[in-house]
Amino acid sequence: MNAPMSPLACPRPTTSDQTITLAHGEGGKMMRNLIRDRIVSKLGETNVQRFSDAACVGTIKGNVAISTDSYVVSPLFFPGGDIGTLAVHGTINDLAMAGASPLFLTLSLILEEGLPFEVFDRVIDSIAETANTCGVPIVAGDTKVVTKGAADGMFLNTTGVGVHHDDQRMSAKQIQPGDTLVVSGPIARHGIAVLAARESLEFMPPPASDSAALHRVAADLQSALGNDLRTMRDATRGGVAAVLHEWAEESTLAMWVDEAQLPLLPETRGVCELLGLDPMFVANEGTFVAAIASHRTEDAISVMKTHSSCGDPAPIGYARRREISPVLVSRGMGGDQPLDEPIAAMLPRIC
Amino acid sequence: MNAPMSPLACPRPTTSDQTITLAHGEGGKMMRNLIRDRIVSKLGETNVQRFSDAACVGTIKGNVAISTDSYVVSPLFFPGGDIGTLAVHGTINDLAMAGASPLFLTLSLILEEGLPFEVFDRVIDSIAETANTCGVPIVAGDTKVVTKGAADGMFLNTTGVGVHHDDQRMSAKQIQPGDTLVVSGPIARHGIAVLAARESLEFMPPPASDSAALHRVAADLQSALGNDLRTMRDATRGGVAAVLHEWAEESTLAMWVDEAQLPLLPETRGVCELLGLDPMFVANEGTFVAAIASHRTEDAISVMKTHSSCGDPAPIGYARRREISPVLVSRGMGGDQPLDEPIAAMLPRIC
Amino acid sequence: MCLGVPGRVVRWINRESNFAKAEVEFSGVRREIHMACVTDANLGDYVIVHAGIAICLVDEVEAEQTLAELKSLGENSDETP
Amino acid sequence: MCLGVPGRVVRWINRESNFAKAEVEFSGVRREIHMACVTDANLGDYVIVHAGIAICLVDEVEAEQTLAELKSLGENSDETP
Amino acid sequence: MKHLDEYRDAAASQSLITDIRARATRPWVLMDVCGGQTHNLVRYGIERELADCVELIHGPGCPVCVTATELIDFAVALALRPNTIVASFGDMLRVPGSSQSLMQARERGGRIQIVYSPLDALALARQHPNAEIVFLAVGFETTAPATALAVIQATKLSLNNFSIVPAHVRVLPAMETIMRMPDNRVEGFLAAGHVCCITGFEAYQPFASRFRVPIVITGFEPIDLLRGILKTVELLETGQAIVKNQYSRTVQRQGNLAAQSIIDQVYEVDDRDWRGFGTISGGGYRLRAEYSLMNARQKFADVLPPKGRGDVDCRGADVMSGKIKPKQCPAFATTCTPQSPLGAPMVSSEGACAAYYRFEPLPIKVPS
Amino acid sequence: MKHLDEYRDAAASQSLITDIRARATRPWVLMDVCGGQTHNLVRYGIERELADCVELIHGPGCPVCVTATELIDFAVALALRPNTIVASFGDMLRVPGSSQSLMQARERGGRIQIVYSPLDALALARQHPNAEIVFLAVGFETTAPATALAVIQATKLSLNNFSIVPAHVRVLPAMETIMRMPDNRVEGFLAAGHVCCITGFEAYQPFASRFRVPIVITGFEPIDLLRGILKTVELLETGQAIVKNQYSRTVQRQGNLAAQSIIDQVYEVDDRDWRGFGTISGGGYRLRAEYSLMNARQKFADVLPPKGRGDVDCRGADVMSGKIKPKQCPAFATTCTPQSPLGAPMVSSEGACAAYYRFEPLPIKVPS
Ligand code: SF4
Ligand code: SF4
Ligand SMILES: [Mg+2]
Ligand SMILES: [Mg+2]
Ligand SMILES: [Mg+2]
Ligand SMILES: [Mg+2]
Ligand SMILES: [Mg+2]
Ligand SMILES: [Mg+2]
Ligand SMILES: [Mg+2]
Ligand SMILES: [Mg+2]
Ligand SMILES: [Mg+2]
Ligand SMILES: [Mg+2]
Repeated sequence: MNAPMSPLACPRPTTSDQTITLAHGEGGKMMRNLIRDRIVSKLGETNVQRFSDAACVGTIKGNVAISTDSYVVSPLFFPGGDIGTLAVHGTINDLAMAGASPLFLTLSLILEEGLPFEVFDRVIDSIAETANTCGVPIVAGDTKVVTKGAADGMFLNTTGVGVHHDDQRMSAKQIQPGDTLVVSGPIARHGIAVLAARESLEFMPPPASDSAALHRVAADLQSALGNDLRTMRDATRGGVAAVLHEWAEESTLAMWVDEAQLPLLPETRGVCELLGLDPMFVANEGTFVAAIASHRTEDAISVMKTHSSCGDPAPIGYARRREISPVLVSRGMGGDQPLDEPIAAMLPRIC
Repeated sequence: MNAPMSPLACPRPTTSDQTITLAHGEGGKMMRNLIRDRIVSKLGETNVQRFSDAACVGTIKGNVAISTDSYVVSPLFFPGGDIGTLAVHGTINDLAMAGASPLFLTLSLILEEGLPFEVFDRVIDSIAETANTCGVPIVAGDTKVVTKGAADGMFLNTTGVGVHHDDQRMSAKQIQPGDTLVVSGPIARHGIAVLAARESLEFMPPPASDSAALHRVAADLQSALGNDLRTMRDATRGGVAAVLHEWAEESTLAMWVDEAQLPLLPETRGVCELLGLDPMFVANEGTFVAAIASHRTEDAISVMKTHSSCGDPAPIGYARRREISPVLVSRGMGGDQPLDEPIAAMLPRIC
Repeated sequence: MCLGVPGRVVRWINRESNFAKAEVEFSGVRREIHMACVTDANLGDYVIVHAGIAICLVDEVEAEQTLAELKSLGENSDETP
Repeated sequence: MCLGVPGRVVRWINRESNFAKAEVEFSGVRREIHMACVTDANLGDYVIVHAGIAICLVDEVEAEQTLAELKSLGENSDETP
Repeated sequence: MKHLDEYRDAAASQSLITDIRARATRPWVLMDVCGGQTHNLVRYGIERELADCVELIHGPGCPVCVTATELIDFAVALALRPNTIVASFGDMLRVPGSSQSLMQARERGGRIQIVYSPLDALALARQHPNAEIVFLAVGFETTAPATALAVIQATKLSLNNFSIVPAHVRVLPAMETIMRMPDNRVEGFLAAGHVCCITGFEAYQPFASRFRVPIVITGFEPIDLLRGILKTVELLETGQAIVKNQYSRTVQRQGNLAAQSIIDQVYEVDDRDWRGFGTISGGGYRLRAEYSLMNARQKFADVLPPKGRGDVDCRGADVMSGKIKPKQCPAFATTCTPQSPLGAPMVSSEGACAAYYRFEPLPIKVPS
Repeated sequence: MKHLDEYRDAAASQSLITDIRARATRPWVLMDVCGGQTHNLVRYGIERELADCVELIHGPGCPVCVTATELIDFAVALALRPNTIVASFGDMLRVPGSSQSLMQARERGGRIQIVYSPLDALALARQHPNAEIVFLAVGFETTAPATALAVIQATKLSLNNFSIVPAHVRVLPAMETIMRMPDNRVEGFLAAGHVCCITGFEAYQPFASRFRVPIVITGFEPIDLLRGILKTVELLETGQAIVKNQYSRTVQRQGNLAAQSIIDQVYEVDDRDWRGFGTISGGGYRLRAEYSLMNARQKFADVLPPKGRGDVDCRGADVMSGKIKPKQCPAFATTCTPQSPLGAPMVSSEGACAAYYRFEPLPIKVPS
C-alpha cells in the first residue's frame, strides 16, 4: 500500500481518528476508507454494491413507486429514535402510505466537518439495524462533507423504491361522506420528543418519539380491507391537522374530528398543556390516519392492533359533506370549531 | 379559502415574500403553496405527481440501476453552471457511466431559512431547464427548511433510476493491459471555476465549469464499441487522479498517463500554476475517462467528437501490468513518477 | 398571555428563597420548577406554573366548592330544560 | 515556499506607490496584481508573481541567453551521445 | 389533569350557556384583557355561541401584541449585534417591528434563542460565557416575577453577560385608558385570572366604583370563562359595579405577596408606550437603578433605535376598545392580513382583527 | 506559458542529467532550502534520477514546516477567540500545533479563512468591520513584501480590525546554522531563487567564502534545477567556493530594492525559533514598534500561548541537516507517519521524512 499523498497541499493532511474532516468528502482514499470501514461494513456488503456510484438492482415486476425525503432533525438523537431511524422509517412509510411495498433504499449523507466519529457511527449503526429490522436493504449511497458551520452535524436523504400492491389505488379522492377516520396510535409523540430534547426542556421521563415503520401494517390493511381502505397518511410535519386538511382539499369533503377521541399519552398531554401546543398540530413519525368505509372500522382497528407499530388505534371522526370549513373539531362545547390549517413552526408559547 | 391560521403560535407568522422561512418547511399551507407555485409549476405538473410524497412511475422493463447524490456546492452559482445543473447532470452521469439510461429523477431540497426567493427560483428554473434539456423528468420531491445557520443556503439531493443497456456490464475489472485511457475533454474546469468563484479570486475571464450531461455520449459509445468499451467514469471529486486510482485498485493493473497529453484549457492552466494546483486532482462535472480496447481508440474519439458535451477528447495513456505504483505519470523527464492518490481538500498553496 | 398550568409538587429540590426549586408533575411528566413565590407549598399541593415558575398554590377548598356549584348547576339545568 | 509564476503586464490600474496595481495575464487568464515592488514595469513586461504581488521583472535578455545556452547544450548532447 | 379537566366539562358548559342566555336581557358588551382567555373563547367557540346575547371585545390582552415597535426594533438590533444572543419567549418572534420581526432578523443572521422560562436564559448565559445574553422581558404582571427572579439570580451569581430588555406591561392602567376613551363601549370586564394570582384584586374595587363597571376575576378553561361571563351578566343585570372573584381556587384578594415582593425588589412602576394605544401612565415596569448593569437599554445604548412611529394606518386601538369592528377599518383584509399585518390585532392569532378575518365565511370551492 | 514551458523541455533535461552524471566524480551532498524546489525535484523525479551521482538533502526550506508550534498554537487560539477570523495561506492549515492544527481548530468551530494573498485579507477586514481579522504572516523573504504591504495599506486605510502574527523567517541564518552543526555534511547549496529575487545575493559571497561552500542561485523548473545542480557540481569539482546565479532572468545581484525598502519600513531582523532547530539568531523578522497596533501578539496578548515544547522525539533537525536518514529516526513509519506526523519533515509533502516514506517500495497486492 502506498502512503496517501496529496500534491495539492503542503503540509499534508493529518488524519483525524476522532472526527469527520473535509478530506473524508474529497473523493480520495479517506473517503473510500470511510465508506468501506464505517458504512458498507455496517450496512452489509451485499446491500451497498457501489456506495459511491450507481447500483444495479435487477428487474422489478409491477408498478413502481418512488419517494424521496431529506432528514434534518436536530438533535440527532432523542428518546425513541434518531435521525437514522427517521430516515429509514420515513421513506418506507411514504411508500407504504401510497400503497407500495418498499423494495430498497438509497442513502445520501451530508456531514459537517468536525462531526465526531462516535456520533457518525451511532447513526450508521442505527440505520443498519433499522433497515435490517424492516427488511429493506440500502443499495446505493453518497457521502459529502461540508465546512464546519455549513450544516448542522448531519443531514440524511433516503430515497425508496417500491411496487404497488395489485391495481388498488388509494387516494383521498376515494373518501366518501360517512367514512371513518381512524388514527393508529397516540399522537404528537415525535414532535414533543424532539422539542423537549432540542430545547433541553428536561422533562422526566423524557418524552419519546413514535418513530416506526408502517409497511407491514399498511400491507395487512390493504389485503384485509381492499377498496374499503380509502387512503392512509402518516401524520408527519403539521401533524394530524395537516393530513385532514390535505384530504379535505383533495376530496372536497369536510373532515370532522371529536377532540375527546384523539389518543394521547398523558405525558404528551402534560407537555402540550405546559407549552401551549395543540397535539393535532404536532408531528408524528410512526402514527398514521386511515380513511375507512364506516362498516369496516372495527376490522381496520383489529388489523392495527396486531402490529406493534400501532398502539391504541381509535376512530376519531368521519368525513362529511362540506359546508364552509374543510376541517371541523368538536371540543364538547356544542358547536363545532373550524380547525386551522398548520402554517408555521411550532413554538412554545406563554400566551 | 380559509385564512391560514396557527393555533400554535401567537402572534401568527408573517409571510415573507422575499425569503424562505421555517414555515415553508412545516408541512402546512405555506409549504404546499411553495411546492405548487414555485416548484411543480416550473418542473411541470405531469412530472411531479406528488412532490411531497411517493410517486407512481408505472412499470420498468430491464435491469434497473439507481444512483443517489447530494449537492453542496458553494457558491450556488458559478460560471458554467449552478447547483441545479450539477444536481441534474451529476446523477444522470452516474447512471450513464454505469451503463444505464436514466429514466427519471427525484429531487430533495434542504433550504436555509432566509434564502432569498430570487436565489431559490433561479435554482429551480435551472433544474427545470436542465432536466428538460436532458429529457429526464423529475417525478417526486421533498422540501425541508432548516434554521438560519444550520445549512449553507441550499443543499440538493437527486436520486436517479435508469435501465441498463442490454446485458453489457462495464467494469474496471474488464480493463486489459494495453487498453487506452481516453479523456473526453479539457480537465479541471469545474473545480477551478468553483474555487475562483468561492474565494473571489477575480480572474478574468472567470473560469467556467464543464457541467454537462453524459447519458447521450455514453449510450452512443456503448452501441458503437460494445465490449471494447471497458468502463467509463466521470472524473468528479478527486479528478482524473481519483478515477485512475480506483481503476488501478479494481483492475489490479497500473494506469499510466502522459502528462503532456492531458487536454487542458490555457486559462485553466494559468490558474493552476498560480495557485500551485495539479489539474489531475481538480474536479470535473461533465468530463469523463473511458478505458477502451486500444484498436478502438479512434472510434471512441470519433463518437465523442459528435457530442457537444465532449470538447477535444484525447488519449492520455494506457493500462499496463502493475509493478509497484498503481498510477504512473510521465512528465517528460525520463522515469515515470508515481501519481499520488487524492486525499485532502484542494487548497491554494504558496509553497 | 399568562398560560398557567396546574401541576403537583412531588419533590423539593432546593428551598433556599430565591433559588427555591421543586419537581412538579403535569399529567405524568415532571419538570423542575422555580418555587420562589410559593416557598410554603407542601408535597402533593398543586401550583399554577407560568414560564417556569410557580405563581400560586391551588386552593383545594375553593376548587371543591366551585365543583360543587357546577354539579348543582348541572342538576338545576336537568330540572329546567 | 515561494511559488512564483511569470505573468505579462497587460494594463496598469493604479501607479500610486504602495497601492500600485496592474492587470497581469497568466496563460489567457488575467488578475489584478499588486505592483508596489515593480512600479517601473512596462506593458508587455513579464513579472514573477507570488502571493498576489509581483516580486520582480523577468529580464528578457538574460532569459534569451539562458535559452541559447540550453539550445547549444541540446546540440552538444546530440554530438556526444 | 386535575384542576383542568373538570373545567372542560361539556354538560356543565351547556348549562352555563343556557343560564347566560336566560339572564342577559340585552347584548352586554364585555371585554377580556388576557390573550389566553381570548384564545380559549375562540378555541371553544364560546364567542360564537354567545354572539346573540353577549358581545365579547378582546382588549389589549396580549402583551406580545402591545409591545411597542421600538422594543422589537431594539431586540432586532441586539440580535444582529456581534456576539449577542437574544433570548425570548416563542411568542415574540413573529411580532413585526418597524422594519422586521425577530424571525426575519434571524433569517438575516441575527442570533435568537427561544426559551420556555426567563430562568432558562440564565443557563444560556452560563453556557456562553463569551457571549452577551439579553432576555426580552415581555409579559403582564404574571410574568414579571419570573423575569425579576432571573435578574436577582443573575446578580447573585455575578453573571455579567446577562441582561434584560424591560418590557413588562401592567393591565389595570390599560383598562383605565380604555374606560377613559370618549366612545368607550365596555360595560363589564373579565379580569385576567393569572395577573390577579400575582396582584390580587384590591385595586380593582375603587376602579369598578369609579368607572361604574363590574369586574369579574376569571380563569381560562371554558367553564371558568362561562362562569365569569355569567357572573358579569348577573352583576350588569342587577346594576352592581363591583368586583367578584370567580377564580377563587387560585386568586386571593391580596394576591401573592412573595411574588409582589420579588417584583418590587427589581422593578418600579413606569409609564409605557403600548402599541396602538400610545403612552399609558403607569402602564409598565422599569428596572430599578440598582440593577442598571442588567438593563440592556443602558448596557447596549449604542444600538437603541429611534422611537418607533407606531403602526401607521392601523386602527387597532379603536378595535381593541370596541369602537369599531375590524371590518370597519379600511385596511382590513386589504392591506392588512394575518400574513402581512399592519397592526397588533391582526398579528396575534387571538387578535380581534385576525379572529374576524378567520371566521368571515368565504366562498369554498365545492363541486356541484 | 512563456518563461515556464521552456524550462520543462525533456530533451534539454536529459542532456543536463547526462552532463551532471559526467561531471560528478563522487556523490556530492547538495542541499536545497526552498520547499518549492524540493516539490519539483520530487515531482519531476530528478532526485531519484540523480540518486547515483548526487545526494540531495532537502533543508529547512518550507517556512510552513519550520513555523514554531507556539505560533500555530497562537493562531489556533485566535481562531477560537470570539469574533476573530484568522486569515492564512492554505498551506498552514494542516501544520500540527502542540495540540491541534488550524484545520482541527476549524472543526471545533474556529474561524479560518484561506486567502491567496495577504492583501486579500485586507478586503476581508473591510467586509467584516465588526470582526477582528488576523493574518498569519509566514514565509521567507519572498513573502515578506506582500505582508509588509498589507500592513502599510491597512495603516493608510485606518483598518483598526486588521493585524498580523509576524512569523517570517530568513533563509541565510538557517543555512549558517546548518553549516555550524558539528556533523554537517552539506557540500553545496542550491539557493532559493525567489528569496534572492528580493534579497539579491551580495550577502551570499562572504558566506560561501567563510564556510568554503559553493552556492548556486537556482530557479524552480526542472531545467532550472538541473542547471543549478550542474553548476554546483562544476564548482565542487573545480574547488570553487563561490556564488553563481543560474536564475539570472529574475535574480539581480542587489535584489529588488523597492521590495527591500517595503520590508525595511515594516519589519526589523529578529531572532526566531525554527521548528526542529531552536532559536536562530537573526532567523526572522519582527514588526517595528510603529506598527505595534497591527501586531496580533500585542493586540491579543491575552490568548498568547506558553512557549511550545517543540516536537518531542522528532529528529527533524538531524534529518534536515543530512546527519541521519529519515529511516534512522526511531519514530519513522512507526509513531511518525504522514497521517500523524511527529515533526516538520513528515508534515510537508516535500519534507524529507515524508518523501522517504512515500518512495519506500511497499508490497502491493497483485494477484498471482
Ligand atoms: S385590520 Fe389591521 S390595520 Fe385595521 S385595525 Fe386591524 S390590525 Fe389594525
Ligand atoms: S520520522 Fe518523524 S519524528 Fe523522525 S525525524 Fe522525521 S518527522 Fe521527525
Ligand atoms: Mg451517485
Ligand atoms: Mg441536526
Ligand atoms: Mg414521511
Ligand atoms: Mg408522509
Ligand atoms: Mg456520490
Ligand atoms: Mg417522500
Ligand atoms: Mg452553498
Ligand atoms: Mg457523479
Ligand atoms: Mg461519478
Ligand atoms: Mg417529503
